[in-house]
Amino acid sequence: MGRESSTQSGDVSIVLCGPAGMGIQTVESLLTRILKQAGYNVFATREYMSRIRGGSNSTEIRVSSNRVCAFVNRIDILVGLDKNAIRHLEKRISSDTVILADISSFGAGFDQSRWTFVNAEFTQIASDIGNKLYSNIVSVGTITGIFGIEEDVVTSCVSQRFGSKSEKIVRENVEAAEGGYQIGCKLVDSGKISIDIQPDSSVEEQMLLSGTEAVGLGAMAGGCNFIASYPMSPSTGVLAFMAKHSADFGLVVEQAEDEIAAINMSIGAWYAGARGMVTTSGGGFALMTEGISLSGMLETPVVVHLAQRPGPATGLPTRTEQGDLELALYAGHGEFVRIILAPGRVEEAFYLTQSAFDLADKYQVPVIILTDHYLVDCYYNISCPDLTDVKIENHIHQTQADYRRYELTANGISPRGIPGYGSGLVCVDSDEHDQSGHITEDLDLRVNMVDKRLRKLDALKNEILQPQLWPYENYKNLVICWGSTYHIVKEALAQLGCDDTSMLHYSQVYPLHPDTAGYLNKAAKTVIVEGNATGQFCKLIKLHTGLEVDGKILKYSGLSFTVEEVAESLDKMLD
Amino acid sequence: MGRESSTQSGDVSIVLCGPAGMGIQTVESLLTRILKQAGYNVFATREYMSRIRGGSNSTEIRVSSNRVCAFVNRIDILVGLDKNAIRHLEKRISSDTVILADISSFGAGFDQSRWTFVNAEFTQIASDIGNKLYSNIVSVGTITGIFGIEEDVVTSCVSQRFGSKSEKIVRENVEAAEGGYQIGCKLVDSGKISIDIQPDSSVEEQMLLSGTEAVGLGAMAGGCNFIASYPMSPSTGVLAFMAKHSADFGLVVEQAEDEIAAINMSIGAWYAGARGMVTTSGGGFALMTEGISLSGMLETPVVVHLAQRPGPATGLPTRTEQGDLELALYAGHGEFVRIILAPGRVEEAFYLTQSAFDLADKYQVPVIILTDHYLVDCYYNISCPDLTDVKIENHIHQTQADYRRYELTANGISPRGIPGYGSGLVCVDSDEHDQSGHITEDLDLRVNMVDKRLRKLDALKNEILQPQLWPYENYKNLVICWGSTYHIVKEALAQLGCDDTSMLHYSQVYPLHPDTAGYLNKAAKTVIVEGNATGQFCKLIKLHTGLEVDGKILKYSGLSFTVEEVAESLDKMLD
Amino acid sequence: MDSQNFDMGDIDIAWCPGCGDFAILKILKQALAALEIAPQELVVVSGIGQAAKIPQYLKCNYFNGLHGRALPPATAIKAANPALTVIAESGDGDMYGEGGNHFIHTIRRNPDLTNIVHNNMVYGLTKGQASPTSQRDFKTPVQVHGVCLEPFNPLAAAIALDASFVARAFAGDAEQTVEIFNKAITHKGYSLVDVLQPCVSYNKINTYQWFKANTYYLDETYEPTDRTKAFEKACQTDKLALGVFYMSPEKATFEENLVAYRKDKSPLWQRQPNKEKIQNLIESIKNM
Amino acid sequence: MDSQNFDMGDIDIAWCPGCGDFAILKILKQALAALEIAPQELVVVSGIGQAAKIPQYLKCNYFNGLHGRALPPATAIKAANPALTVIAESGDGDMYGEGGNHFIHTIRRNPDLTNIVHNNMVYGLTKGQASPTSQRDFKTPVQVHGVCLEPFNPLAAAIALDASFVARAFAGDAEQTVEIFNKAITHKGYSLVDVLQPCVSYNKINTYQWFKANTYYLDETYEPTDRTKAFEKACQTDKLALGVFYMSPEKATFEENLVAYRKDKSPLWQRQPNKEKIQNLIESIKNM
Ligand SMILES: Cc1ncc(C[n+]2csc(CCOP(=O)(O)OP(=O)(O)O)c2C)c(N)n1
Ligand SMILES: Cc1ncc(C[n+]2csc(CCOP(=O)(O)OP(=O)(O)O)c2C)c(N)n1
Ligand code: SF4
Ligand code: SF4
Ligand SMILES: [Mg+2]
Ligand SMILES: [Mg+2]
Repeated sequence: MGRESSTQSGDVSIVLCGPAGMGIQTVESLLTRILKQAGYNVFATREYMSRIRGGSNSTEIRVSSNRVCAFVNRIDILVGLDKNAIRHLEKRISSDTVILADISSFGAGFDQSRWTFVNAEFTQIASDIGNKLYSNIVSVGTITGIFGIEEDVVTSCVSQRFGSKSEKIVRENVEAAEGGYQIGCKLVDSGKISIDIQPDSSVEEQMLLSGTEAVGLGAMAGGCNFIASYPMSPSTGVLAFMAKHSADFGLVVEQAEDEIAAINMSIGAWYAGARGMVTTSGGGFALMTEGISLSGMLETPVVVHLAQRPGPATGLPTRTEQGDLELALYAGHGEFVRIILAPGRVEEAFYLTQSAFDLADKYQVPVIILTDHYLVDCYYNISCPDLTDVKIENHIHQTQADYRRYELTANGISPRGIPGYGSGLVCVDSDEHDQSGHITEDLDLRVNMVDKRLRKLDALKNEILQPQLWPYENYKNLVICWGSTYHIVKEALAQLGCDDTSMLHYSQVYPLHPDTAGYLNKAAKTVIVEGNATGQFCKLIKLHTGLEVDGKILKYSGLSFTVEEVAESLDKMLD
Repeated sequence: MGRESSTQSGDVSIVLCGPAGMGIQTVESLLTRILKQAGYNVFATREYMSRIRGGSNSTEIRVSSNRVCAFVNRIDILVGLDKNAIRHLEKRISSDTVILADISSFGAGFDQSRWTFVNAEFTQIASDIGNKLYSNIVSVGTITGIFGIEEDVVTSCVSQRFGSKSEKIVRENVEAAEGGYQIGCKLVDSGKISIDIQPDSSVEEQMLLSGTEAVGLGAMAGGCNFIASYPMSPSTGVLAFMAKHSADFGLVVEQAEDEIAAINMSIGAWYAGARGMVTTSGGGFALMTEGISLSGMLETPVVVHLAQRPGPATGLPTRTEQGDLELALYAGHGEFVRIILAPGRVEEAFYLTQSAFDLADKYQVPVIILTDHYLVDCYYNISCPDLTDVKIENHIHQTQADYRRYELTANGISPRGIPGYGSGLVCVDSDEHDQSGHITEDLDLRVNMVDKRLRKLDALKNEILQPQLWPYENYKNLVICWGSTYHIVKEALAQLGCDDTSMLHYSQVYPLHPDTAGYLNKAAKTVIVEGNATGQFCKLIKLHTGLEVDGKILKYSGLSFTVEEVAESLDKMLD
Repeated sequence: MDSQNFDMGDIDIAWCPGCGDFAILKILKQALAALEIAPQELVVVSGIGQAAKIPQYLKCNYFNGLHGRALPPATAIKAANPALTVIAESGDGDMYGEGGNHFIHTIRRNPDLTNIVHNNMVYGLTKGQASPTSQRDFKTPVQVHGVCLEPFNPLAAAIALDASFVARAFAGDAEQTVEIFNKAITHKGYSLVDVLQPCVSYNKINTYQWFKANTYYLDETYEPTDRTKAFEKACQTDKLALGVFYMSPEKATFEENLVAYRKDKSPLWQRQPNKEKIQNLIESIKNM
Repeated sequence: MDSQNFDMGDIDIAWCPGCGDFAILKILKQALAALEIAPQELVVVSGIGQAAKIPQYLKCNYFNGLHGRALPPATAIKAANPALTVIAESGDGDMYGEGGNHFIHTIRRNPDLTNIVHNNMVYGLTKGQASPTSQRDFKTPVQVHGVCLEPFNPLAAAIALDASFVARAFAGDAEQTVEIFNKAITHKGYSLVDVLQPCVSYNKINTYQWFKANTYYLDETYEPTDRTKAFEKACQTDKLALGVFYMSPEKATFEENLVAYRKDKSPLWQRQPNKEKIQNLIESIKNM
C-alpha cells in the first residue's frame, strides 16, 4: 500500500464499517486484543447511529509503533462490510486508502473504479464454514494476517473469546479466523498490502482501557459503593460496569425510575455514610439540577459523572460534544460551591474519578466529572493504574451528643457525622437552617450560612489541578483545550512540529486555575480548541481572567475533532 | 412625631407587624386602598415567614406626597399587633419611631422605656364590639384617623370590603374602624402624632397594582391563553390571577402534577398554536431545565415567569433574592438562544410580560421573565396600563402541502405552522432533525441546524431593550442594577443627591445590550447593586465586555435592599 | 380510507428487522384509515425510545418530545385544540418509568386522547436494560443478577386510577389489535392500550412465541364495566388477558371541564387578546 | 420507652393551632417509644410542606430534602445502612403529586421503610391549592371553579402495585393510629400509612367532623391478605375505611435483594475500597 513509504509509516489507521448488528464491535474488540497481545500500540474509537440494527457504523483502529491515542481522519485500510460503508465514509477515503471488501457481496454494478479496492472473500469463506455471519471473524483473520501476527496468537485469542460457547462454535470461529488469516498473508505476499509497524516492548505490561472502564474503576478506587442512575447514552456503560462488579465488590447498584430519583438517592446514600455517584448525560443532568442545588445546601456530597453528547434536548444520542460545560457550571438554583473535573486521558479518567470522591467528601460539595462520548467510548493501551500511592481518605466524624451538623467554622467545612455512628443526631435540611440543621428564619444566620457555604471555595483553592503545559515552558502560541481533546491536540501539535507552540490542557475546569491569566499573558497568540459551537470554556476564561482568546477552533457536528483538522486549523491560525 | 420637621416630611413609613393569621394582610390591603382613595401616593411591601399561623410578619406602607415605590428601613409609625412585633423589628426601630400598640395586651412587665410608645386600645375596642379579632380593623381606623381622612371614605371602604359578608359582620367592622378612627383623631389632637402629607391629584386616575397582577395582566395582554404550573412561592400568585379570570377571558389554566409536566404542557400548547406560559421559582425552574432545552431544540416558544427566592434548594420560601440569574442564563443542555427580561417596575412587569409573548413567538425561543419575591409582592400606585399602542402580533403561518417546519432560512427563523391550520404537516423533533422535522444522522445537516438555531441571536439583537440611564447623560459614577432594585437605587441616588452619579438599570439582562461597554467606559467608577452573594450580573457584564465593575453592593439575607443601605453603601464607595 | 394514506414512502426505518414495532405501525395505520382520520387532523405525541420513533414513520403531525414526557404536551395539544385527534405513543420505559408521574395524573385528568404503549418489557433504544414491566429475574447488563423489583402492572394501576378506558393488545395479532385501537381512539376520554411487543434484539424471554403462549383473549361474556373484576383480571399475570379490561362510568373529559370553552368553542390559536375587556379589568382593579 | 424521649423541648412549631399535624407528631412519638426505637437509630426523611416539617419537631436524625423527593433518599439511606429505622413522611402533595413517580417505583422496590402520608387533601404550606387527593368540586384560589380531576386514590394505587403493607388512619384517633403505626413500622418491607389529617386553615370541607362522619374501621373479620377485596374496599369512597387494608404475600425487601450484603453485612460507611481486589480486577481486565 501507499502508506509504507509515506511518513505515516509506523502508524496505520484501519477502519471497519458496516451496519449495526453485523458484529463490528466483536471485530473491534477481538482485533484490538490480538494486536495488543502481539505487542502493538492500539487505539480504537467508534462512531455510530442511534439504532440497534442497520445504518452505518464504523470503528477506527490505529496500530502503531509508538503510542497513539487520538482520532485521525485518515483511513489507511478500510474494511467495508457492506456497500453502504463506502458511501458512509466517502469523505475520509483518499487515493491512499486501501479498501478491503468482499466486492462480490456488494451486488452487480458496484463501481470499483474510484478507489483502490482489494477483494477479500469474507462472505465466501464464512459461508463455506457454515454461516455468513462469520464473515466478520474472517475479516479479523485477514487483518492479523496482514500484520503477520503469529497464527497461534490469533487462534488462541479467538478460542478464548468464544470459550463460553459450544465447541462447534469455537471451532468454526477459529476456522473463520484462519481462513481470513490466509487471505491476509496472500495479500502481503502478492505485494498488494504491506505494513511496517514495530511491536513496542512496553505494551506488554500495559492494558487496554476505555474511558468508561476508567471512570468505573476510578470510582471503585475512590471508595464508591453506591450508584443509582437512569440509562442514558453515553453514560450507561459506567452503570453497567459497576453492576458487573457489584457482587464481588459489595456495591449497591440501582437503576432508578428517573434521574431525579437517581441523584436524590445518591445524596441520601452519602448522608448515610456511603460514597454515592450518578452517571448521566446532558438531558438527565438537566433533570438533576434541583438535586445539585440540594447537595449544595445540605452540604451532603455527591459525585456526578456527566458524559456529554450533542444537544439541545435529545440531540444526537450516540455522538459527541463538549456542549454542557456551562450547564455543569451553573446548574442549580441559588449559590454554592462545586468542583468540575474534565479528564483528558483514559488514565486521568481513572485518577480523577478516584479523587472526585475524596474531594466531595472533604469539601462536602457536588463534584462533577465531565467526560463525553468520545472519551468514554474510546480505548487504548495505558500503563495499568496503580493504587499504591492512592490514599484512602475518610472524612466521616463520630458524633457526640451535642453534635451540630452545620457548625460555623473558619473554612466553612463542618465535621460531617452520619446517622448511627455516635451519640449525636444528624439533621440536614434543604431550607435555610441553623447550626443544628433546623429550619430558621433568622436572617442574620442566613447570611452566615451563605458565607460559610461559599467560604469552601477558598478552602479548596489549594487543590485545583494545574493545567498541563506541553511541550515548551516558553511559547509564542498557546493552544488551550480541556477534557477529551488532550491527545488530539497534542498529536496535532506534534504533527505540525512548531517549536514555538504549546498546548495548555485543563483537566479541572472549575474552579479555574489561578495561573490561567499568567499562562495566557505569556503567549503572543492564543487559540482554543473546543467541541461546541459557542466556545464555552473560552467564556469561562474570559470571565475569570478578562482575557479574550485570539482564535477558536470549534466543532459541533457530533464527531470528535480529528488530529488532521486541528493541525490544519492551527496551521492556518498560527503563522 | 419627630418626622414632621425632618427631611422625611411628606413621606411616612408605617409598618404593621404581627403573627401570621392575625389579619395583617387585611389591614394592609384595606389601608392602602383607603389611602389611595384619599389621594395619597402609596407603596406597600411585606416580609413574612414560611408559615400560616404565628411567627412575626410585617408590612411596610409608605404614604407620601410624591410618588414612592421603594422599601425603606426607616419606620415612622410602627403598629405592633403583638409583643413579638417589637423584637422582630428591633433593628429598624429608632428614636424617631412612634410605636402604636395596645400595650395592655402585651402583659405585665413589658418594658416601654426604650422607645416611644403610644398606647392605643385596639383590643379593648374590638372586645367591646364583640370580638378581639377586630383589633386589626381598629388599627386601620386609627391610622386613617391620624391621616385625617374623611370618615366617610373610611367607612365606605370598610363596608365595600366586607360587603359580601353578613350585615352584622359589616356593621361590626365599620364600628371597629370608627372606634379606631377616634383614637387616631385623639392622638393628633393631643399632639402625640402628626402627619404632614399632601394628597396628589394624579393619584386618582392611577391604580394600585402588584408585580404579580402586572405579570398576569401583561400575560393576558400578550395573548397568553394557556398556563400550566405547579404552586411555588412566590410565583403562585400569577397562576391564581390567571385562574381567577379564566372563565371571563377563556384561558386554559391547569395546575400540573409537577414542574416538568407544566413546562412540557406549555410547550405543547404553543405547538398547537396557543400562547402558553409557566410561572415558577428557582427549584421549580431547575426541574424545567430539560424543558427549556426542548423549547430551544423544537424552536417551539415558551414563556417562563421565574420569580426568584433565596436558595439553594428550598432556602427561604417567602423571602427575596436575585440569585437565579445564572441559572436562567445557562439552564438547559446544549446550545440555543434565549431571552431574559427582568422588569424593574410594576408597570414594566406588565409591558415586558406582554412583549415576552411576541418575542417568543417571533423568534421561536424560550423567553424568561425574571422577577423576585420583592417585585411580585409589592404594590404601589401606577398609571393604568394602556393597551392602545399594544400591537397584537401573530406569527403563525398557514401551511402548504410541502410545508417544512425547519426550513433553513437566512435569519434562522423558519415559518411556524401549527397542526390543523393548512394542508401541511407540522413535525417537531427533539432529536437533531432535517428541514421537515424528521430525525437525522446527517452530520453536515446537524451543523447547519445548530447554526440556524444560533443565528436567531443576531436576528433578535435589534430588539434588545436599552438599559435606562438616570438622571444624567454624563456622569462620573455609574451605579448598575437590574430587575427589582430599580426604584430602590433610584431613590437612594435621589437621597444622596450627587450630581455626578447616574443609575444604569437593565430590564433585559440577556442578550446584554451592546452599548454596555460604552456606558461603563464613560464612568470613572462603576458600582453594581445586586441581590445575591456572588455578583452574577457583574459576571455577565465582565463576560460580555471584559470590564470589571469597581464596587459591589450585594445582599442575600432574604430581605430586599432598603433605600438607606444602598444610599449609605454608595456614599462610602463614591467619593 | 386506505392505510397507505399514512405511508411515508421509501424511508429508512431504524428499527431492527422483525421488531414488533413494525407490526404496531401497520396496525395503527389500519386503525386510522378505518376511522377516516386525516393526517392533518392527527397529532402523534411521543417521547424517546424505539417505540417513540413511530410518528417519524407515519404521515401525521407530530411532537416528538423528551423521554418520558409525551403525555403532558399531548394533554396540552388536545386542550389547545380539541378538534385534533391526539395519540400519545411511546415505550414502556418512557410511559411507566421516566414518565410515571404523568401517567398517573393524566389518567386523573382524563383528556380525550389515546395512550398507546409499546410494552416490550425492556429498554430497547438504550440497549437492553430492564424497564418497569420487565419480569422478575430478567437479566441485563445493568440488572446482572436479574430484576428483583415487582413488575409494574399498567392495567391494574390504570384501573386503580379509574382510567376511562383500559385495554391490552398484542402486536402479533393485527386483526384484533386494530379493533382495540379503533375502540380506544373512538372512546371519549383517556384510553390506555398497553401493547405487548416483542423486542427481538434485547428481550429473548418475552418473544413472539412466549407472548402467544402466555396470552388469551377476554371472552364475549366479559363485562368491562365492573372495576373489581377488571382489577382481578389485571392482577392475573400467569396468563395475560388481551382485550378491553375496563371502561369507567362516563365522565367529563379534561377539555369539557375547561372553562376556556364555555362560551367560545374555537381553538386557542384563533383567539386574540380582547383589548377592551382587558382594559375593563384594569379599570375594575383600579376601583377595587 | 417514654415518648418524651422524642421531645425537642421548648421549640417554636410553625403549624397552625389545631392542625392535625400536631396529633400525628404525638402519635408518631408514642409509636416510636412503644417500639423502643432510639432516636440515634432512626432517620426520618421528608420533603417540603407542612407535614414535611415533622422531623424538625422530633428528636431524631433527619433528612429534610426536596419537595416530592422523600422516598429516593429514604430508600438509599436504608440501602446504605439497613440497621437504621427509616420513616419517609410527608404530605399528600409531596408524595402523590410532585413525588408520584417515586411513590410507584418505591413500592415496586419494596425497601423496608414506613411511608407516612399526611393526607389533608390540600396543599397547606403554599396556601391552599388542590392536592392530588382533593375531592371533586373543592374550590381554591387556583381551582376557582372547583377540582375536576379524579381524586388520587393512594390505597387503590398501592394495592394495584402490590405494595407490601397498605393502611389508612385518621389523625383524630390517636389510639388506633398508634396501633397502625406500630404495625407499619414493624412490618418488613414497604408500608404505606395514609393518614387523614384535617387542615384547619385551608380545608374547610374535610374537617375533623367530616372525617369522623365519613370514616369507619375495618372490622375484626376483615382479612388484609385478599388483594381483590382490599382493592374493592379501597375503591369505596362514599365512606372511608380505616385500618390495614392489605398485606401482600411476603416478598424480599430491596435491601435483602442487594448483592452488596451477600457476603458482608456491614453498612456501607464501614467499608473501605480493597486496593488489592481492585488491582486484581485491573490485572484481569489487562489480560482480557
Ligand atoms: C432524560 C432522559 N433520560 C434517559 C434517556 C435515554 N433513553 C432514551 S430511550 C430510553 C428508554 C427506552 O425504553 P422504552 O421507553 O421502553 O422504549 P423502547 O426503546 O423499548 O421502545 C432511555 C432510557 C433520555 N433520552 N432522556
Ligand atoms: C420543586 C418544588 N415545587 C414546589 C414547591 C412548593 N411547595 C412547597 S410545599 C408544597 C405543597 C405542600 O403540600 P403537601 O405536600 O400536601 O403538604 P402540606 O403542606 O399540605 O402538609 C409545594 C407545592 C417546592 N418547595 N419545590
Ligand atoms: S431493539 Fe428491540 S424494540 Fe428496538 S427496534 Fe430492535 S427489536 Fe425493536
Ligand atoms: S395550613 Fe393546614 S396543614 Fe398547614 S399547619 Fe395550618 S392547618 Fe396544618
Ligand atoms: Mg421498551
Ligand atoms: Mg397536604
